[in-house]
Amino acid sequence: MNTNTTRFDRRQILKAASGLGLVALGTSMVPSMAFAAWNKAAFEAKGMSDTYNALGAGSPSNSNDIQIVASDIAENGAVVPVTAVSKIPNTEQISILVEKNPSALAALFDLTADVVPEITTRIKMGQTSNVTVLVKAGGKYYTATKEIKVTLGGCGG
Amino acid sequence: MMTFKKKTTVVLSLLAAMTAGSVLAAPPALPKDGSWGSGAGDANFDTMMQSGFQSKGIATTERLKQDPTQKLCSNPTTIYSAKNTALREKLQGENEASIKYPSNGNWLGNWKNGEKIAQSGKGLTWSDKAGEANGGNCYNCHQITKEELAYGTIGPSLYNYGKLRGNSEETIRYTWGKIFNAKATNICSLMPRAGAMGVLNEDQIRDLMALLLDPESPVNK
Amino acid sequence: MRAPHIKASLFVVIALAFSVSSQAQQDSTSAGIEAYREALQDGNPADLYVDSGAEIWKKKAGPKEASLEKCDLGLGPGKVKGAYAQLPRYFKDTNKVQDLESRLLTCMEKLQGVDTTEIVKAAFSSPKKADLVALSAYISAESKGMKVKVSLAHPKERQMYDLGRRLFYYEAGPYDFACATCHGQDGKRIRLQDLPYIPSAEGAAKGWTTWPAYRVSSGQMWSMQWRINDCFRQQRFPEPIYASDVTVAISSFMAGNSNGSVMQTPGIKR
Amino acid sequence: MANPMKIRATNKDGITEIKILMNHEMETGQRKDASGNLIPAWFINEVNVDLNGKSVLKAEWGPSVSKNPYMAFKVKGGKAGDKVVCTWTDNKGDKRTDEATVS
Repeated sequence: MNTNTTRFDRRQILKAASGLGLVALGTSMVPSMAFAAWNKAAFEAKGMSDTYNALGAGSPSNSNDIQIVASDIAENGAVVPVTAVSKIPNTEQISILVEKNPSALAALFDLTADVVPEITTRIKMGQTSNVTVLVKAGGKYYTATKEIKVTLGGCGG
Repeated sequence: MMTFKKKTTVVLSLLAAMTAGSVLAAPPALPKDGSWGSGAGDANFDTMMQSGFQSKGIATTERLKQDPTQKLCSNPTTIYSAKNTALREKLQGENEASIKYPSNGNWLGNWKNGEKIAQSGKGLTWSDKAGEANGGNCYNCHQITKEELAYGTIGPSLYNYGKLRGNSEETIRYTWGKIFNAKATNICSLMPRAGAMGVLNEDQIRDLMALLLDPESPVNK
Repeated sequence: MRAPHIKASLFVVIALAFSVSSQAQQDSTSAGIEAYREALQDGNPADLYVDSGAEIWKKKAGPKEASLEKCDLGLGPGKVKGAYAQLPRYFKDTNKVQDLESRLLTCMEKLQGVDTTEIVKAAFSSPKKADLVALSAYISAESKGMKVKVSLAHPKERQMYDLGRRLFYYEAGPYDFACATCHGQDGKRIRLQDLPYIPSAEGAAKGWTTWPAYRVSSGQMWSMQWRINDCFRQQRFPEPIYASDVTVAISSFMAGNSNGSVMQTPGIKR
Repeated sequence: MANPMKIRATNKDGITEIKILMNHEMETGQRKDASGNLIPAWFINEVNVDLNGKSVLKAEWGPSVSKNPYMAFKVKGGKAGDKVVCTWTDNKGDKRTDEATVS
């Protein structure tokens, strides 16, 4: 019916992944247009540490003051609702990263002091993966991580 | 004490009624005689079916023609009625006779291939192409390995199938027959007749057999 | 004599132990999926189609340069509020029982002078059907929160319901599938999707009152006709013709069964 | 031209909740069309939200934000009648601005 895959069938996985547009080609197809703010390097970085570097986050430390509100299982990887909550004082930026996506960084939010540090959005996930919320507060970076399982849906036709 | 109990029961059943949503009126019941209502007799129904479908890709309107088993199983009121006893036995015999056991004496193939076949729900829709291998659709209805969480529950769990049943000749033969033509043992089984209808070939059935019965298969771990 | 007995009870114990743990696993999976569906409810992209459908309703189109605003969906010309909750229904002017989409085709022909042949033939994802899909989002939203009230009083309405019920049980094709194969029992699921038991009022309501819906898997808005079309595809049947009696009959069966339940349209689905 | 967004903004107890649904394909650049050609990437990459003429939130997105993006957040302050303005820009340079009134 849609992006049904088998964990054993590579051809099907690739097919499904390309359905979501998440094969390992990265973002090479992105037309390079100059944007004042958009952090191209961070959005094209592969893997977590390269992404942290591109964001200037170095090696962020774990924090219990960050919560990731999301279901443990997503019925479809094309739309995974995630709410990122930071209880760290002076939170100025919240980013959402998906470790196993071709480019880890999905979204980044710069908050003014008036914004409650609690952002809801929806992201794509190519497969079951750790999802990390990276918070910048008072110039320092902190993270929290949660695994979200992506399951198969439909009758697989 | 009695009154309290009574009250609780009333409240509980009220709650149950509310959560079950039984405030809704029951839909019209099917006629007990096996008919479909005065406007839905054979002539009207056939007209609707013939004018309402079109061939698309490999799914032609030929597929609407029922074989006697499909016809029997299309009326829930009369499947098990006494007047159909002889017909049921006859059709079950025909389905049993359709089973072809392995031509080369090999019953078990490769469980890894079997897992792929069990996962795949592809095949025989109008968006599939002729000649492509069909999937088994097994996970749509059965739990099979423990690792796959996305399994259906229309059929029984097959996890530990071989571990629980062993692999006597009888079990092996029964399992083959079930995959090949489930209607040989249960005339209106909901399971497709994978072998008899040509959905899966002999090699594919062997691989599914291995998935269920091979001690090395994750099903039996 | 003794050994087989012990063996048998051991088997029962193992089977029981297994079914308990399997049940627990199934429950935690279901809970996760439930949380996922809950999170989807807020911010349904179907709302974007509701807005564009409302525009299309008012837009002049076709050889007659007319809008659909005078279209009679059963409550009188131009009355949209609550109309969807009472469809399908019998229409005197066409002498037919029509669902929303077959009725919209009638209005396009009569009011706008549009030849709908190509629209009927077009694929659901084609721009030719896009207007109907958006209109179904808009019109169904105008019945949100209202109770399904589908009449089976007219002989043709009752006939359509009965034909739909017969079709529901009709088994054919290479997989021996009928609608009833998957939707004929309560409490079952396919993969992780719960399967509503359509012959019951509650089951029919689960399906009928939540379509049309936005499907996150495809990122598409699906009308009821589209949903039904894809059911028959999965059933390995030939294709039901758009707006044919086959599609209206199965809708009449679902809608008639879900009378009294509350419309939650447009929905959002996996 | 891009289709309109849907913005809902409500104030309760001095907190303004803003929910925005955008109309966009969010094409990743890695999918193939029916004839096997790559569909070029096309996604919103910058978002700005103003409350009463003052920018309160800026977002940068990649192509793995879902199709028809949704975003919800809360702002301290604001009141009924205030204006919320959202602007997005995509990687093709297309732009869309919509506004709503806080209720």
